[in-house]
Amino acid sequence: MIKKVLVANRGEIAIRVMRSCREMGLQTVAVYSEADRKSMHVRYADDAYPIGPAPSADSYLRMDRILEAAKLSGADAIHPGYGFLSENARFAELCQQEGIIFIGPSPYAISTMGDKITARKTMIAAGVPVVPGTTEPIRDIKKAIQVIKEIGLPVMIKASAGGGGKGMRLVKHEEDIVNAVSGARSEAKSAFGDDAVYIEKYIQSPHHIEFQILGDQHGNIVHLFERECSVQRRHQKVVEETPSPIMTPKVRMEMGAAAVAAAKAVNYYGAGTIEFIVDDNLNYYFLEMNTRLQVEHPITERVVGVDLVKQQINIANGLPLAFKQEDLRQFGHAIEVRIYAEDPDNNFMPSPGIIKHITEPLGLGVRHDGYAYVGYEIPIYYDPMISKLIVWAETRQEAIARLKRALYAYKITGVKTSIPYLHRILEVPDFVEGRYTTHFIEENQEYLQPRVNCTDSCMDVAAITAFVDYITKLEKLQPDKAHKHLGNNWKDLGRKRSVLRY
Amino acid sequence: MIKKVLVANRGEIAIRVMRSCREMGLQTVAVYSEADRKSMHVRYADDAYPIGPAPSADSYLRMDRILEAAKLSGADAIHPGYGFLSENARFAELCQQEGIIFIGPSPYAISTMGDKITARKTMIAAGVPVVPGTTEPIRDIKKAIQVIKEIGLPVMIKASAGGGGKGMRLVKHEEDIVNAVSGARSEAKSAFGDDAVYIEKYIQSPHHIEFQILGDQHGNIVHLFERECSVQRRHQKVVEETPSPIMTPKVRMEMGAAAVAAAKAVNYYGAGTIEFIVDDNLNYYFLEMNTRLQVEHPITERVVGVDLVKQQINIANGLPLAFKQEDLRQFGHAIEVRIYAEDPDNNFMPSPGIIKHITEPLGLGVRHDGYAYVGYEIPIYYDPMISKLIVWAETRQEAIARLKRALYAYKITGVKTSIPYLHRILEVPDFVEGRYTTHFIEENQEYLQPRVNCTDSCMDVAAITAFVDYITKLEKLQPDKAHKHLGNNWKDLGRKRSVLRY
Amino acid sequence: MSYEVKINDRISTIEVLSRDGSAFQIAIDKKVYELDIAEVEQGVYSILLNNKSYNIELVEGKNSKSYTVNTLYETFGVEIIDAEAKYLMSRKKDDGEDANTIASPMPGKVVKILFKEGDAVKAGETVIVVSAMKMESEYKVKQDRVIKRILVKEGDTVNGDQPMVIIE
Amino acid sequence: MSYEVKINDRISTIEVLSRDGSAFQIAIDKKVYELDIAEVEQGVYSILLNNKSYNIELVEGKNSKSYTVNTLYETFGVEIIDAEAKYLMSRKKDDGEDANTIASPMPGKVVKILFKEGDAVKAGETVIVVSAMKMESEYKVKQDRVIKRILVKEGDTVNGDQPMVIIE
Repeated sequence: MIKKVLVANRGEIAIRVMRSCREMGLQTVAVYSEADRKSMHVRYADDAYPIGPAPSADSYLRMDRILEAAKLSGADAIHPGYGFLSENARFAELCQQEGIIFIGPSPYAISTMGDKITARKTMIAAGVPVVPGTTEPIRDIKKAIQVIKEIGLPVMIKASAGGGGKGMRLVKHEEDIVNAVSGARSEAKSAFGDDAVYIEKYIQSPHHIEFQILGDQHGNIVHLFERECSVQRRHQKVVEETPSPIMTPKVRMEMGAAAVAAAKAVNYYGAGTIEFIVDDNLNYYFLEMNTRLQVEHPITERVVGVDLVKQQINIANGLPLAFKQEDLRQFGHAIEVRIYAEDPDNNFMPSPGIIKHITEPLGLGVRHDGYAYVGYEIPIYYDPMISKLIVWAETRQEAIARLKRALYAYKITGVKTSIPYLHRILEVPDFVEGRYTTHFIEENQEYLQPRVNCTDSCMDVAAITAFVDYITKLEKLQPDKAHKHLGNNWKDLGRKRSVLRY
Repeated sequence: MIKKVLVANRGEIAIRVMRSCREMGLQTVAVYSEADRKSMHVRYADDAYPIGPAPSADSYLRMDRILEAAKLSGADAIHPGYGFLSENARFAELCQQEGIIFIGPSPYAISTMGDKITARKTMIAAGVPVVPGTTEPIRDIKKAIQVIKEIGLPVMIKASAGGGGKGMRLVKHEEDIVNAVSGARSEAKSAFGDDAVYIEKYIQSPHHIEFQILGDQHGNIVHLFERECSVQRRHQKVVEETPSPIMTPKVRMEMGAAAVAAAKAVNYYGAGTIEFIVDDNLNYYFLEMNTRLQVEHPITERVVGVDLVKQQINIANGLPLAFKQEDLRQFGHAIEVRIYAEDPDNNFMPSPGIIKHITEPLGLGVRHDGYAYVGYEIPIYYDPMISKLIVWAETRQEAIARLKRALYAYKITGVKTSIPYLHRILEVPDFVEGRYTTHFIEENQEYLQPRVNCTDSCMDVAAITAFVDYITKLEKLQPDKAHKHLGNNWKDLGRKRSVLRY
Repeated sequence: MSYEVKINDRISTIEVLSRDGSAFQIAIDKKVYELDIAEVEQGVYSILLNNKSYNIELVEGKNSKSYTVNTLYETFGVEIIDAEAKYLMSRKKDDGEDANTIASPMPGKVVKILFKEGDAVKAGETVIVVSAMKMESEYKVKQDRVIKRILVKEGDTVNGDQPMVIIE
Repeated sequence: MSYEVKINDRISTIEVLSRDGSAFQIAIDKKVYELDIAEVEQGVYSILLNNKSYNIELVEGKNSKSYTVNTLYETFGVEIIDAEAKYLMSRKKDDGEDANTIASPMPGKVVKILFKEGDAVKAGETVIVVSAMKMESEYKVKQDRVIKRILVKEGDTVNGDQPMVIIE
């Protein structure tokens, strides 16, 4: 049985994994780059080993150094978190070779699912629906027309050699097919020197819905229902929720079964996620599998009542799953938002810096997974995510109200954060009503603009506060000058002012 | 419908109530004493009104000033929290007279349940079991023997005029009755000049178990199951959990029905708690009713999935309960501990002071309800509770592990806290095994003593850290002197040291 | 004595009329406010104005007279203008030196410098690329310019607002 | 140069042998430690010793040489002893002045003073009652004493360790 776990990661996920280890009575080992000596995961762990300079390639991606730290520390298992080496089949293999348990799936499952074409073929063989389309380039107009009729309209025609939208055509009506194919081919020819095209079913109003699965090493696989992740900015998830507001019990059952079938097709064990693209009519297609813990796993934990990291460790220990599909159910509604160190009012420019204050949102139904603390400098080298805020309530409506309440109380100064932007998302009618697709953010730009709620008097209060702070500083530095300027009552300031200094 | 709520309280409960108000879209009004200008509830509320000097009698108990603040602010309802005016029938009445909704039960229910003798009589009439015993003083030995035989051994004989253990006798065996009664009477005579005694059933291995109830203004009353509160120090609850480790489904159903009957007997509406004393054989007796929200209400919220403050507000609005008894169930296990500003290693001496750092425990299954912040001075005038830590997990064992993990990461400096003491409680075998009574703390003094885990090298590390801090300060003040003492490498300090200053 | 303050682009005069402990009477552009002002954490103020509770966070800017002020949903730039600031402001208008400097608004790492000192750069060309948190930003010139001095080299870590290239 | 430190009741000599950035070599009573010492928050240190991670919190005591040190589960008193401290320590032993002062270890409010200056007090009698956080503490004398001076009055708020009554 595992006794000591090295967490080959940093930030909130390293701490989240260590927390479950601690609850299980396992020792924890942190690894850290030169930029992370003061990072919370180093402070939280039992042991800590430096593994190189700040850039990830020189530290968190250095398999050799991580394995060396594992050996020096006596760790018998490695948890990769997400990102970094978590979907690296070679690393999983190396762990095996060194006799260290990799807390994750088999190298075979990682590499099969890691290659999109192999994954697609495997899914087709397993009977899991994939987005209909050609897998071979088409150079012949008749062939193209035949394929389009097979797939059914609407379709997207894409240049084989393409990119950047060149040579792309959306076809909705039968009478446009010939023109569109010709147009795409000639545009592709002139842009890339190759007129070959692909044809793919065009998914209108696409939703990104994924299913959490857990499999043990004895062939048992269950799903833990769906997560709705359609609120995305530049393919980055921003808000996730479960259950999905568009899901029906029938489709949930079908998709869950498809997710389990997908995992079975690669003899999957560990925690994993099957991502689907779903249209407004709840037709669903396999998109890809993530062979690791997801950033948004906490919403599933809350609604299903299962600690996914503990399950990962139990599975890695060779234990059979403690529950069957029929034991699992969804209770209430959970939403997660990701707090980034970025400036949403300035083109989402990253905003690294020193945290000056932090007031964390607390209370009923609020989970907060973060790693920043007052005085911590968010480094420039890694992902700008500071924390995740997860709320639960009995209903979706109450969960949104709770999330707004939590964001209201969540204060971070020193760096800009996405908190005001998240606030705005929660007030967009399409979000409130639960009818949104992956186009949500681009379609709601207007709602997502910073709003000026501030009256003149609110501006005045801001100015007054800065002014009072300034004259207070001035008085400290030049007591005589300050007194002279500020009249008789000013002296009281010195006497009565804050006893909070320490 | 209520639009604006004045919270006639301070500390964590004021904020907890305001959070639910905010989620419901209600405006909030804080009231504060002179000692509380910087308290978090003033910062969190929409409006804030001063109500007098620091002592409670001059501020938080001043009904006139609180009602005046309600009128000035336009609040249409007052939530009393717990403590202060929460069980004051006169205040509830005054609110009624002023046309302000009191978020709580009727003045009649408060006063009936507030008087122990009336409450006991009301419960007997309603068929709710009470601790068997005499209600009239006994001066005659034959009468005493007769009563004891009716009640059944063991019994406790107590001096009517008594106190401080004088004139008390525990009788376990029939042959000791006469001696015990005579002894108690003569001791009572000499101590208090009155030889009258009471006789009460002695509850061996007593457990304090309470039931949460909710009633609406239409006569519907449900219970939300039990809370086990037997871990007490000087009658102060320290740890609470639900479900109770000694409860059975059958007794739970019976006690729940008794709790509902108790509430029905006073036409109760609002949230309330029926406290029972329970022996090892699960015989249960009504102890008293708390006609308000309890400190430990969050464990019920977590396991049953209901926001009790929102329910209180809905009830005050005259809405019917949204659920029936059969809709409610318990899911998993929750434990709460109370964090006090006190020194557990020095006779629990209160420890007011300024909070210098706070690291709040976060992550899966952890709820934290507090009000302190860095720089806040915990005042000397009020209850020393800083916060409540509530954890949930699927099982009791996992909940204990999670609570230990959360306490491990919970750091407060500047004041002493009960955190180390709570740690020790969680490791006492009687607690771990779930077999404990209200005698738990006195019976486990040995386990609860501060332990010295520290090796010599751990002491050395403590000394070294203080020393390095000292020489660093020294170097700042007297750069030349420091350099002289500390050799060549010392200069690097200035260059490389913390960039965290701001 | 009254001061001037610049709030975003608005310039106002501000004066403390009286104070008693934390109770202030302050005039801003002749409008008089009575407020209770308490610093609760370092740089965090609790303000009560007509019994409304405001929470204001101050972050000091490049000097002690310049602040970023966060209210609940908004952020303002506030500058206290005294004689020194007035002088600097007037000077700034004259020589427009800032426009001749390329600086990154955030800390980051210099990934690439595409020109060397003395090179001529065409309008719209990228001069320097800075990376922070997995995102690269390209800094371009808007008109044809000449690189006067390059103050950093590839691989350097730069602070926010640190000048990297001077152009003429 | 080496210092003396008092940890609870143990007195040790301590010396920095070398340092390089945050890496220290420190000898304590001739035992040599190699540690990485980083102040992460004000007064909070992260220490790595043989790759073990320690979190140490320092709370400054009555002067800059005296600390309360919190490790995970324990609390130590640490004092840095220099010439000045040594002198004070030797003096303290001689006159034993502390024992002649009644002070509350915590902040609170004086509820009752039962004697006045010049009164004789019997061993075990309560001299003064202080309340804090709903709890009253009685301060008694252990031997027969005389009240020399009373420095506070009923209703006063006192700080932790503030002398309230001087006895002889």
